[in-house]
Amino acid sequence: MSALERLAKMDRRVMYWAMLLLIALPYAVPLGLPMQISTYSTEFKTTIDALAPGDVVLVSMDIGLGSVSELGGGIIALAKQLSAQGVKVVAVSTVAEGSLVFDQYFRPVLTSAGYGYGVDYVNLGYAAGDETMIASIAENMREVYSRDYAGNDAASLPLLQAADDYSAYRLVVTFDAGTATGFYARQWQAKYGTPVLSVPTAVNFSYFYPLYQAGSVEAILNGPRGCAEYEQLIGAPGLANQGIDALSMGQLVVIAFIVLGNVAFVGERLRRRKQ
Amino acid sequence: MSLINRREIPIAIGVAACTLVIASYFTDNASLASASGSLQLWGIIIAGFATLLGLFSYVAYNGRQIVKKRSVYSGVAVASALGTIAIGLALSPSSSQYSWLTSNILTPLSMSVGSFIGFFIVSAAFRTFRARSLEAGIVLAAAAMIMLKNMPVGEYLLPGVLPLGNWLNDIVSLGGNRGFTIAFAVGAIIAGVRQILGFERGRVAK
Amino acid sequence: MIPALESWVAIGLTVAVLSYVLYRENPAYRMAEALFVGISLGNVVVMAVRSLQSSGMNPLLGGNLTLAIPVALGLLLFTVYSKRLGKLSQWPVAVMSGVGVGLAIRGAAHTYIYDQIKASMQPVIIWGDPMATLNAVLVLAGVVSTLTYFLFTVEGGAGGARVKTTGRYFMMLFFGAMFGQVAMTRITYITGRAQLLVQFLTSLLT
Amino acid sequence: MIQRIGVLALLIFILAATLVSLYAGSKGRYRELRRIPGLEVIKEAVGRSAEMGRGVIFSTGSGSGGLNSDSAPYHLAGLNTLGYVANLAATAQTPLTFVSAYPELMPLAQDTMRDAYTVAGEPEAYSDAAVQYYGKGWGYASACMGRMEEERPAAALWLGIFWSEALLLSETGNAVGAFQIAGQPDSVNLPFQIASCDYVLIGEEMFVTGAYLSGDKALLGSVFAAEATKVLVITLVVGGAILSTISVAWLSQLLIAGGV
Repeated sequence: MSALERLAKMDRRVMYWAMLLLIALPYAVPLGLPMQISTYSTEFKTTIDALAPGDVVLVSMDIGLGSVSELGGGIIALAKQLSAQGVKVVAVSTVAEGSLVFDQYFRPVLTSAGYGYGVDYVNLGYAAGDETMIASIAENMREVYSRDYAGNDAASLPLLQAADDYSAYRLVVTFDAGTATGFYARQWQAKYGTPVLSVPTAVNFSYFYPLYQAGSVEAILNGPRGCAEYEQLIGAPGLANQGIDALSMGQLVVIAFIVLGNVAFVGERLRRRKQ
Repeated sequence: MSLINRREIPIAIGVAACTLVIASYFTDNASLASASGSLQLWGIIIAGFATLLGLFSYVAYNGRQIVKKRSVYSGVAVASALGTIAIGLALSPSSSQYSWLTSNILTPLSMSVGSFIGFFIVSAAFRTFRARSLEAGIVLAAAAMIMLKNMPVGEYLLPGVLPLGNWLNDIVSLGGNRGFTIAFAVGAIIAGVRQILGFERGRVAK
Repeated sequence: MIPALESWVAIGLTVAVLSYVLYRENPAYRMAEALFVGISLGNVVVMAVRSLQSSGMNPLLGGNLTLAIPVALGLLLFTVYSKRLGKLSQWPVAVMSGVGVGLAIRGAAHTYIYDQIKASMQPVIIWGDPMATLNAVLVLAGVVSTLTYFLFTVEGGAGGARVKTTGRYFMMLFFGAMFGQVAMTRITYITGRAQLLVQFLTSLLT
Repeated sequence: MIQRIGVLALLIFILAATLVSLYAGSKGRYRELRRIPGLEVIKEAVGRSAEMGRGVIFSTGSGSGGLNSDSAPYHLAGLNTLGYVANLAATAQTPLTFVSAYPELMPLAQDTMRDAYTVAGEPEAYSDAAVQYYGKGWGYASACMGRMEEERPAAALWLGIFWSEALLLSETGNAVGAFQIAGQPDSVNLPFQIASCDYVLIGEEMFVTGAYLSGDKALLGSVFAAEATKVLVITLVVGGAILSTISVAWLSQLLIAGGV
């Protein structure tokens, strides 16, 4: 078997080891690669800047724990900006693990900024039904959530009493690994005009780009890169910036093996034509 | 044929529910909106019961594996499911025990299985992205271009890749995106009508 | 500095799962897989039951008697196990698919067809701006040729075939760009694990 | 008071075209479909798995939700093809396993497979255990991977809606040597199935499966409604573009007003 044939039939594990080691490198030795800020991120930050103290926003945690490695930096950055501006937060989720993500990443920033539970922020947790649920809470929040995530009755949460339907919310921010952005665009923005901001995983950025272009989505961040730019815009580089360098290494490995795959393929075809 | 087995009844239920949900979207009539809202709420409630049905089937299947094949893994699969349910319902999901379970066992497992997807991208791309035809070449070139665009270091490897990549992503692929989206949406609506009217399922098996 | 119990558990589970791709299938991986499937199903059941209580049972017991209907329909699902009554389980399923197909039809018609048509009606020639004109032509050509590709019963002779092939190339370009964009997300699933492993090793060594 | 009148008009056009063409089709008036490679090879794939004495695995994916979400038509389209595949598997006497990510799909899948095995004359070959449920998302994908490692199926059909689980399923299917056919409308994850499966049904191609495989006249007739709608969209898009080029804005104004 010629060298090229062996290259073409390379064992998968060689690629997987190369991927893991090169991605781990920036975490061991910080690379600090430079980055240009895109207009999407600047527009996202200025939209949040416009919020006044006392305004209420709906934060929809529609990502599982698996997506935190991508959007964790963005979650923490949004919590920092909202708490710095005294904006009140009501959190919901269309994903079973979403309420855990809120508790582990969003809540600590709020509590360290002195936010009181039930008055300044509420975590209502997960409710099944996807688009059904999102359509229902716009009309009547307490019909779907008679209790919050921790089991406290709705009556004991003053913030939930005040913010019972769409009219109480200045805007919606969804951290989205699925189609929640589409649900909110249809059931909140199209129906009631409430601006929808989306922080999709990079996967979903192109998926929702037509909605952003058509005006159904107000502002959008481009996955982990958008979160890293947003971190720099609010002057708090953290989880996302560290992840971006590791991400660059990962994508370089993919491109390298695509090139290798083609070298093997083209080389083999030339060799066979010569025989 | 007794009332129970008549196919027309589930079809009638489906048509009624579907028509009501659609109609409420096109009128601002309050009673229609609340009827559609409560119908969607019914969907949530039935989904809850369906999950219990799914749990029985899961326990039954794994139970058979334990008996027939002495499978330790099926034992762990059943025990961990029932254990999670016991803690989650008896102590509520926000209890410290449940959040310890989810953040220290479920999260690492979930993220590690998720990382397979990143690894599998390399082996799939290596095997398939070979310039064997113009079409395969287009997919390969577009993928590589966008990956370079999304990397801060990409701008230094290939100057101008950011504007070019944004142009490819926002303009050139927009036409294909829209055409594909419109086509599948048309297909989904018509297939939805066939499915609700009961035209589809029984026929293909003949 | 000896890391806490939680990080030993997280590392142990991560290594057991990653051993499947970095080495091969083995008992440690099979055990971690059984644990993951069990706990994640348990979590789904807990969330479904909580949602069933908060949207269904509590309001029903609190006097909203119309909710007896979805609860009854939900119980009908369990007739699936009986030969004689089995078809009754189609009734609650029909409510769900009626709601789902209704949501799909109204959503697809508005967001995925109507809004896309509206957004595509841009001027094709922008006087004095050749680049914007090229972009407009590219988007329009992409939409029209991709839609033509999906005409299943219209051949259109040689010309039609060429438009369809162009449509297929536009779509492949869109899928390639999507692959590149999505790869970024998928690779972040690995970066999370790599970060955990590096942090664990450094905490052991320092 | 009617709202979103423009969207309603579009929807009424599609629904009317569908009902008329279903009726016309059942009376024999329909057009033949062009060849769709992905659907031609389904029979081959099941045959191959029978020769190799290895089974077939089929799933409609996890995607964004189950039957009470807007993913319902995709799961139902996948279940529709399950009937045809179950018929082939019963005749070829090769084991067929259906894994569902949503419990409400199980009664439909069991009903479809029971009918198909009966029609193929093998009612006793079917057992309810062939339809399994392991939750959704990555938990479901991990269970499917385990089943494929254990049973090493020779054919895998992923027809429905798949999100990030798509590559978990199809790259494992490739590793165990399965012949894979995928089909789904989700443009985010379809590229990964294109990269790791042998054949892929692109978007709307999966919705003509029933008509293509069964040759049922009414279903073939209803394809005309999709063709008519796409021609209407092309006309509106091209017409709108030309009109707005010569700055005649009434058509786009009309559509904007109709969308609110």
